[in-house]
Amino acid sequence: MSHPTYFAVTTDTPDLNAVTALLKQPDVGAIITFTGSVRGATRRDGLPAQTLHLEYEAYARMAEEKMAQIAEEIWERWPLVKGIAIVQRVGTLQVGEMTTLVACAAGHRDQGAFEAARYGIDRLKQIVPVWKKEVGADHSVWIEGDYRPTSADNN
Amino acid sequence: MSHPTYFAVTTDTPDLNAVTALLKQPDVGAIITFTGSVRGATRRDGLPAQTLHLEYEAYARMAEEKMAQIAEEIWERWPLVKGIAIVQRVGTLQVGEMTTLVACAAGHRDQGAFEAARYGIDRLKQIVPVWKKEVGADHSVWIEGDYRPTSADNN
Amino acid sequence: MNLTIQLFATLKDRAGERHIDVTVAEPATVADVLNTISAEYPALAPALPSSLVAVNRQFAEPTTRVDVGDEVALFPPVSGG
Amino acid sequence: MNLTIQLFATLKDRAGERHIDVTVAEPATVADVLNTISAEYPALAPALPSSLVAVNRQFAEPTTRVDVGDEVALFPPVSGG
Repeated sequence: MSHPTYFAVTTDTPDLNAVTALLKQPDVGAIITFTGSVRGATRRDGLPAQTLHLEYEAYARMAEEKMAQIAEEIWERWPLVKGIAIVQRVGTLQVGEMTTLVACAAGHRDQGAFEAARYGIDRLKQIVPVWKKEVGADHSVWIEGDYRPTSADNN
Repeated sequence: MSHPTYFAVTTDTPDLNAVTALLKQPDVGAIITFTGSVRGATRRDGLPAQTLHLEYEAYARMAEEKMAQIAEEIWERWPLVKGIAIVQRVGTLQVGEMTTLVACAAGHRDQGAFEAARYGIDRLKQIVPVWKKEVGADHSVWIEGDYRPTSADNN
Repeated sequence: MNLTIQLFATLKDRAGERHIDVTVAEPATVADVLNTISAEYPALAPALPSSLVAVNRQFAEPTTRVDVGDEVALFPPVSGG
Repeated sequence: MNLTIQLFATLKDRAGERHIDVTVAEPATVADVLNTISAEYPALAPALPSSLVAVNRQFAEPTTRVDVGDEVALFPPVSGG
């Protein structure tokens, strides 16, 4: 594959204009970008009633390799998808801040880029080694993931 | 509805960071953004072999009203979608330049925002009065739309 | 009544103008307006069957009524995005 | 052989350290490594059944072989995004 890619674990806010520009090629006519951000109110039992902020931690080197693997999985499923960007922020993130980004480019909007972006964020939450802690006024709680990757989730 | 909205017909390049920021609210956790851009190579008969640039023209006031109508249609179909932005660029656009943007916000990624963004761009291409002309080296061709809106396409 | 018809895209190119003026008897429908345009603007006539009409920025049918002061526009099926 | 095990999230908090060192006999599997950790780091033992192991940044099974110089990490199911 020679499509443009960008995989990053970073403490910086992703610049959507710059990420989109990275995926531009003359034959790209559509880019779908998912961005996730920190929500202000949580509802789950055992967690602080009001999230003050989140702290994200990553196994950065493995995370970036798994992002590249997700891109390969996307190209296998949607061969018309071209450039792919996947970004995970780490560190202290306040309500409203962007936490993650998945962008997929294609020639046209009907060539799988919507489905690919959706697959990308779903898959990121399964196999990219990142963990978040909700930090409330008086205590913190690590969020529990519910997917157990096996060796079948390797490339 | 009191969700944030942004509907624009503009000659300026949309700033994805700014548009995304407009849709941010404390209960927004996911934003899906579709961006369309000018492709370099065209394949249709009768058109210049190589697009030099496109010229977009809009019936701006009706276009912005139809964008607002599309947002209403989205909220009817995906009631959990929150803020919506729809932007159409007009004027002379070169290969690679962004032509259109549809962004939908929601609490979570599984609340219809992917489907809503897809619906938004499909619907924009049906009912928002904008026309484009491909300008080649020696002649220009207006692109023909293939959807005939009726009064059923009004709000 | 006098109506100003806004033209876009191929219709504007055919007419060589951004808008044209027509006079139609009241009460008028979109079909009446189109018949008048067809007779008075031969350059536009061939394009009218495939064109769309908007009245007050809503898509209109041949039977849609047109009143004094209405905003009327004539254009081909849209091709933006 | 000596192995350095990287710890993340709850595992790091339990151990109070970013990595621990263990010594296991060769040839070793992930199960052997986990048994050694369980015996030598009581604070980590309760969390091991629900934890994941990566060897050279790939998800490992109990039967996965671990060799000298391998990069081994121990962490809970992921919760990023």
